[in-house]
Amino acid sequence: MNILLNNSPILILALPLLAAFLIPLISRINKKTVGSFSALVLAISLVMTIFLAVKVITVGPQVYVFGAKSSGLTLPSGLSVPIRIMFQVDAMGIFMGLITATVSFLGAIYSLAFIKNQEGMDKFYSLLLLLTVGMFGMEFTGDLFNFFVFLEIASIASVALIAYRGINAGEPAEAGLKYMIVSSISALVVLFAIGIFYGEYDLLNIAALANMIKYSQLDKIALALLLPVLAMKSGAVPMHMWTPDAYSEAPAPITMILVAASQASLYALFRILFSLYNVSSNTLTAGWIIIVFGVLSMFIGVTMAIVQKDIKRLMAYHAVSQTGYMLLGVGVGLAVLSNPIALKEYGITSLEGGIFHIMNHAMYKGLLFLTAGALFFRTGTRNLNKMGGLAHSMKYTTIFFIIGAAAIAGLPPFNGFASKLLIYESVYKFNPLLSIIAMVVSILTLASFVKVFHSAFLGPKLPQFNDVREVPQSMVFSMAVLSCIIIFFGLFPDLIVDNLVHPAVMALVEQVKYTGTVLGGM
Amino acid sequence: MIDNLPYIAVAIFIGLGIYTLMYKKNLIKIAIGICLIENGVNLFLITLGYRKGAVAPIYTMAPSGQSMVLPTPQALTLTSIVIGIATTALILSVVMMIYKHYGTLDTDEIRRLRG
Amino acid sequence: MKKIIFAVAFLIFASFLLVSAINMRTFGDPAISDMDDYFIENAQKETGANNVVTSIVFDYRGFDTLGEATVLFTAVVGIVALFRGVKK
Amino acid sequence: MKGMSKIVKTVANFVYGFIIIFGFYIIVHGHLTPGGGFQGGAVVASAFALALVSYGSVNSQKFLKKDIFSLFESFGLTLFIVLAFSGLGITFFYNFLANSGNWFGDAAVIGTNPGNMNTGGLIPLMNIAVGLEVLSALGVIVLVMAKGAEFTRKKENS
Repeated sequence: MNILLNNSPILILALPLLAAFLIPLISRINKKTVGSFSALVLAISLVMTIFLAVKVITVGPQVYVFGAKSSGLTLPSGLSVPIRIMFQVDAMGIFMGLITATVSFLGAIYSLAFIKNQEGMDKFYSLLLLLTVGMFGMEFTGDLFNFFVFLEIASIASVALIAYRGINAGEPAEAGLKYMIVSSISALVVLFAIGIFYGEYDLLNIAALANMIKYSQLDKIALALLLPVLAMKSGAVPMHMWTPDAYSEAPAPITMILVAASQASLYALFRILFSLYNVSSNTLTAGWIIIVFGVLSMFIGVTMAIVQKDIKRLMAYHAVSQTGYMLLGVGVGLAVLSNPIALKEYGITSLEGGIFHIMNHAMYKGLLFLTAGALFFRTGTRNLNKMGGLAHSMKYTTIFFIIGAAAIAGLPPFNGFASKLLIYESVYKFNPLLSIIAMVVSILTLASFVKVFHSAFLGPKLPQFNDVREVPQSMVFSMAVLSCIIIFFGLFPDLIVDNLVHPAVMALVEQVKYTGTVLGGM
Repeated sequence: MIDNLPYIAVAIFIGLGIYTLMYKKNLIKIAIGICLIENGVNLFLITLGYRKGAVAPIYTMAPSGQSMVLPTPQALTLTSIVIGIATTALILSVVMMIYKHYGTLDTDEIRRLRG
Repeated sequence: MKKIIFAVAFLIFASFLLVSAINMRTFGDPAISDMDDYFIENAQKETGANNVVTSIVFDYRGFDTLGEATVLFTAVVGIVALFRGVKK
Repeated sequence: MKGMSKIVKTVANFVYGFIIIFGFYIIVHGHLTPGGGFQGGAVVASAFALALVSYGSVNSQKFLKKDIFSLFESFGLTLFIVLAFSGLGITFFYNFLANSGNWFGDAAVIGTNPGNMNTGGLIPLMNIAVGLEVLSALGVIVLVMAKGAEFTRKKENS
């Protein structure tokens, strides 16, 4: 038991990895158990993430050094730089880890019915586990090169999953290729930036680099290279061309996990801006760049979404638009980072709004994609014009869709409202115009989802959907859990903000805490 | 300037790769472009580890008394080469899949997803 | 229009590359090498392997290697999944 | 893909074994000489590619089986991660065999030396695990892509 607790940062990740390696062997013995086996492993991983989260919030940031004589030994004797790879789990990292663990567990449960008895099912679950491992690694690691490796694991697994139906149709393969090119370029540019850092400081550890960084011309170039490519991976406009394709062509549970994967890139972007550069860089400029990305994403995403006919494509554009809110909230916080008064007055609130929105978005967008998947599962189409009257035969799905749509539009008792309110009120103090744009986008989102609801669920029962029934239990279960989370977060936002979001924001803002965990001197 | 010639070679490598990605229409050429960038980045990493007049960091039968080049970039390059192989293999198989369904490799004709 | 944006983006990126190439430290003369000197001096003693690169790959940065092997595994699984059902 | 001429097949038969032996030599001497699991695995996989080219994708499937390769791949990776797990009493990836006096546990002579196979702790074992994984992974990639190429060509004609 003690071993389990001491090694929990690595076990969260290593158990799914081991399971992924074992799946080819297991599927040789019994093909049917593969799905429940992966769900079980992800459940264990989720439980351990929750334990680790409690530990991080109560005790403080956890460090895990690979291969050292003890897991907390960051600096070997007589040396001022860390030499081994380490995991560095602080409140922000575990916040993202909780999202990843929840989403991938529910995705695996949902897949039990969604991907039933298909050929290559074992490959599907193997890739799902690997994608989860990649996301966990990106969120926990404290080493830049290690981050690159996990970025590649996550992107290769996502590409294979997006192109999963590529054997039957051309579109999934096309979407997969697009995402592959985008993620290869971004991973290679990240590697180039890592090379710049290595050449300059002979270091790969983020905390040690943050301690040394001088913001020379090379550092500026590294930031200018990292910022757009990580924004591209997280699907911000104007580099969003892959998002609608990949989200709409992937199987529904994978789309839900892909949302979390793009948020892991977003997390990396914040980690680099806050923990690596922090106030040494020109935060006002960087903040405004993030804000511009955010506003463009919000506005272009929602306007593109309104004209879509394909339900998953529509939701994908909404995902772009919601990413804009996170960028806006965090961008405002970054812009005032070097100004203590403004930071205290509205910067922290704005950061809280942006970070809280990450979790909320993962939950309600995941729920919406799952309902879209449920509609596709029963009707076999994603075209909104061909659907209609489904509320008669799919009652649970209808309720879940209403909850998700209300949450994304920011209606009061749901979680979207809680984070959007934080963003509106703080951004208004920074610049009223930005706040007004955010509200308008929210109204447009509501309009768009009313349209979807009307065309898919309302109306008379259509003859071609006579034999449509409610989806299987495992799919209902996943959607129900997400709905409960959404309502819970909506009813008790203060509880979440105080216990999870605020520590995460402080972990980002206070650079000394991050470097101190590794280099000592706290 | 002349000392930095290897870095400029790296810049040319990556620049050519990006050029290929942006201006070529053939999917195989796009895959080649990604390989070019990959090789450029690998070259960059490995040049960072060079020390003038030093030997490889392996003690078996090494000439004694000479300094050794930095070993970390070699390990990093090894990792990134294997990752590059994996990426390239996956890209090429997806391209094969696309060719099977569309019968062409031209990006202008492969555009069912748009809007 | 699209061509102009592409050209501008390409030029900006290329200029980044060239500037970083010119500003980079001199080739063949690393100014700071604390981490690597530690490896060269202590790798033999700590891991017992003569090959310093291998001791970095499998010991100091062993987790990267696990990730790298995972990437290869992921690609293989992905390729097999992509071509599933292809007979002969 | 069709097989090539008799000359190529004969030479391939002759070279095949040598390439595989050389690959395994590189794998097991990874902790002493340049090389290691990845490089050696790639060398062995090149022998499979040679067999595939010389015998053609249909004929070579009689002796290169994809299922066996993927089994070996899983086995190699599982071995690798189990070796990493085995240090868990201290930390993940802890090299507990090095300098212990047991298997591969001799302390290396500091400085230049001719090399001792029995050093390195977990490193040689991990080299073997990774070598197994890489040779079978690359083997699977080559085989599956050759099969897929056949598949795409057939579609083209019809």
